[in-house]
Amino acid sequence: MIYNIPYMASAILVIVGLYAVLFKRNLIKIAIGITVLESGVNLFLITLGYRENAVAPIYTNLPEGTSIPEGMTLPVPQALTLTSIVIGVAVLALILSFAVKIYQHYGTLDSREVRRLRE
Amino acid sequence: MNEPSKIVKTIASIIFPFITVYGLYIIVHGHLTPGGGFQGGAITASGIVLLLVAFGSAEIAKKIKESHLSILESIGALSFISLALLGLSATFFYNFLAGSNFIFGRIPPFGSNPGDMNTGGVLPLMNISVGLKVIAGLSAMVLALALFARLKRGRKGVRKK
Amino acid sequence: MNMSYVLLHAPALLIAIPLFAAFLTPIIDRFSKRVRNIFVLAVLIIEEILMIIFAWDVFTNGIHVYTMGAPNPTSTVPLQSAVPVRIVLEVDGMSAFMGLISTTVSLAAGFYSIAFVRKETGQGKFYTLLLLMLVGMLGMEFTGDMFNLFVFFEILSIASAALVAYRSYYGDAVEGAFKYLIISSIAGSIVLFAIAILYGQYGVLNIAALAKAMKSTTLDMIALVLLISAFAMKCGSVPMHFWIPDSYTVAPASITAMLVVASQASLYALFRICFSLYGNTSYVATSGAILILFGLLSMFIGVTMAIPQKDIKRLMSYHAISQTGYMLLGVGAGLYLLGNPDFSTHGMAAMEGGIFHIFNHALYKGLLFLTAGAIFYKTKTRNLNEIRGLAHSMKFTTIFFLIGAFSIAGLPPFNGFASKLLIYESVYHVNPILSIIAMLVSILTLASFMKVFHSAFMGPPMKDVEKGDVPKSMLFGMMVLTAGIILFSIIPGWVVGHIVHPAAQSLANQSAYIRAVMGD
Amino acid sequence: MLRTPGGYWDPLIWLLVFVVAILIVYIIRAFGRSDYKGGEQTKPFLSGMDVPDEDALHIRAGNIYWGFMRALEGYYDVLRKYHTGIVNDYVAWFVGISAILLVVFFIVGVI
Repeated sequence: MIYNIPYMASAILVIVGLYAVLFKRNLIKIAIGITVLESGVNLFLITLGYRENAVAPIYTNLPEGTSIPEGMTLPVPQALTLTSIVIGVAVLALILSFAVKIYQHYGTLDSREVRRLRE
Repeated sequence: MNEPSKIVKTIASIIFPFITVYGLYIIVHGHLTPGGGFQGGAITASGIVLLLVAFGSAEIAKKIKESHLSILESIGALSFISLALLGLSATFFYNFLAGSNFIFGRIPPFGSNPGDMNTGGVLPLMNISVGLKVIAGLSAMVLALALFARLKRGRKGVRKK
Repeated sequence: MNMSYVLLHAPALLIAIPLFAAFLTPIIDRFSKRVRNIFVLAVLIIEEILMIIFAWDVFTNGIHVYTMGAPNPTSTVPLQSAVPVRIVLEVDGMSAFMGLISTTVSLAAGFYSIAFVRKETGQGKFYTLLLLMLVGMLGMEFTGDMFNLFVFFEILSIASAALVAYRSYYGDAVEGAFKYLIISSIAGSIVLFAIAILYGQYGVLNIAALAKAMKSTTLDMIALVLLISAFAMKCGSVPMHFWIPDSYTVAPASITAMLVVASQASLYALFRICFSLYGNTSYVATSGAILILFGLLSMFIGVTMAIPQKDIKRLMSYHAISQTGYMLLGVGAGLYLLGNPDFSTHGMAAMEGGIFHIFNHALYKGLLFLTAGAIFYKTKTRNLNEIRGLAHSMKFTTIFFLIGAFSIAGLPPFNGFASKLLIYESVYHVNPILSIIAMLVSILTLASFMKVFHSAFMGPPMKDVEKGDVPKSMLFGMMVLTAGIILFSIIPGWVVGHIVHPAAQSLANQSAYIRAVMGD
Repeated sequence: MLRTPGGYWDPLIWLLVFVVAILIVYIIRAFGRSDYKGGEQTKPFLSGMDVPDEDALHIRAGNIYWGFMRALEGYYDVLRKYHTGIVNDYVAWFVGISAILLVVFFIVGVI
């Protein structure tokens, strides 16, 4: 049971993020929603690499007498999560700068009014 | 917005070198401990964010030019790809320095050990170039966003469309 | 440096050269604008030449694999391990085919941009992002593992979103870019979620290794649904197409041509997942039917929405959706018939038609967007009600537009007809209704382009437009694509036999894809 | 030459036929009167009224296919209504379609 909590948390984060993107009309809040969604996915990824009673996958940090490689968590999901975080930073920065520009042009951050392009 | 007080400015100036050194430490030890180019770069850039908050974007923009940061970023990216291309004797991204007894070329000891800086082949070099890119990139990003905000305030008062 | 060495490393070089050049561009930009332009064009030309040589090798000699960081590029599975652990690039016929499209359109867009953005600021960054788009597309098409598919997908999204907002002094440009980026990042997160589901079950990320281990569990099905819907949204299939007209319209014309190919990279990812990853599961027929349904909806709604448009680029972007429907229909029909006894006759022809249409679409839709950009360059408006009589001054642009319009409408003898003919005849076998709708859509396409031709090029000349055609570099960019269209129109049989058939064959042949990485 | 499931397609043969057709058209055209002058004869005739200038005669894009769009008004109204231009709705379509696909795959799996 206790090991399922991170999965539940990631599901909740994804749902909260999607909720924000679907129902919040403020562009900044949409950006926050995307970040929360990304965190949910990242949490899911990092949880996949967890192993019971394992140490970090770094040779220099091994406690004395630990066997290699059984006692290590998976390093691949951690690398994936890190890459995903880096991409998330870039996307977030771009979204925020677009939001600033939209505010300059439209004078509002309400997504219901940022709709010159339609039909 | 009020000007931050002298206390904030002084403390920020004192803490900034420590943050920078810590960030650089994380970058250089990327192949031994948790961390690496991006994490260390983010820490170092957060030092610049601290200065930005304490002194205001106008003050910082005079000291750090966006164009210089962009050049630094390009150099970081270029050295990363060059390191990858240098491995083309075998494959792209081949670790040609590992085990060569040249710089960072020692073979790491097996099992639990305190860690040897002089190992890892091209990995530490790549960490450093990524760190350079991330420091420049994140600083430029935050600086640009801060300058955006000033641009908007200026436009509202002076020349409104 | 002999040829076999270059061919061995070509998958990595094709990605590395534009990546390197992308970051060198801002440094060169500081010294000389002219040298920078020449440098970017030289890189694009080198890419094109290298891609043609490499693609020819792939079409004749089969799949290339490239293992990054390994002592030997072909040692995909390390000795100590049973599964590939390194980053593997796997280039089969389909990947090489898509790579050809990407480099060709990038070359045309590069030439076109030289004059088109001459008056804008921040051109150094423009070319950096343009090259990064090329990197993203080639990476998505060459990669052999799921995670790098995600990484290059995001590189492509970020670079294109920034370029859509390039003329940020227009408010709607930023709005279109914002929508594009929100859609892309949601799709990216969902794709990553699906990849995580797959990784959690099988512990590998390589597509071939995943396909070998695939057990058709419920979780696999959820991952498939997430991947299909995310990539279908990114390739612009109805009913998730709304962002396409919004962002295509406001981007600079050369970037719109690139965005067409960027959407096709997502289309490629969709096909790759359905065929190579889920090729021997029980979901094949269902996903084939869903692709056919998406294709039908895209074709019909895309073209009917195009007819009332007054904005020239918006009209063309609805046609982009509609033409994407043909590809989904053709390849979806192939996927639907995969494994059936009549796959070798009708399914293969449907796939060839759909895949041939990808290249044709990239050529003529890219050309049409470039002509729309030329009109905008001359008249400073995209509104069809305000322009007329441009044929008087822009003779070459008119000819290019007509060739593109005839080709997209599927008029013989142009290449659009050849690929549509293959689709009509083969999907007739699945259901006659499909062919009838496809032909109807083709007629409506012609009607809609006659509207553009009549209102933009016919009639008395406009008074406040200066005489003469657009600058030479723009004309040359359009000419590259026109030459491609004419070439493909004259020799459709050769093209299908030597380029399209290997691509369709490699997409349908899942076991060869797995064997190239995993060994026997 | 491109082989299709039902036959083949060769643009060169098509071009040949096209050239022959053009030739026939040219021959028919040659039967026309050679003393045709142009000028006054080619002007449009509007029951003797003044012909408006060229600008007013050019049909604008907004008016082309007016009847087509009028006939399909209900269809277009629905499509226009759903293309709201609000970014939240775009994502909502994506989420909705994913949910529908999930249900479809489940049902197909059960059957």
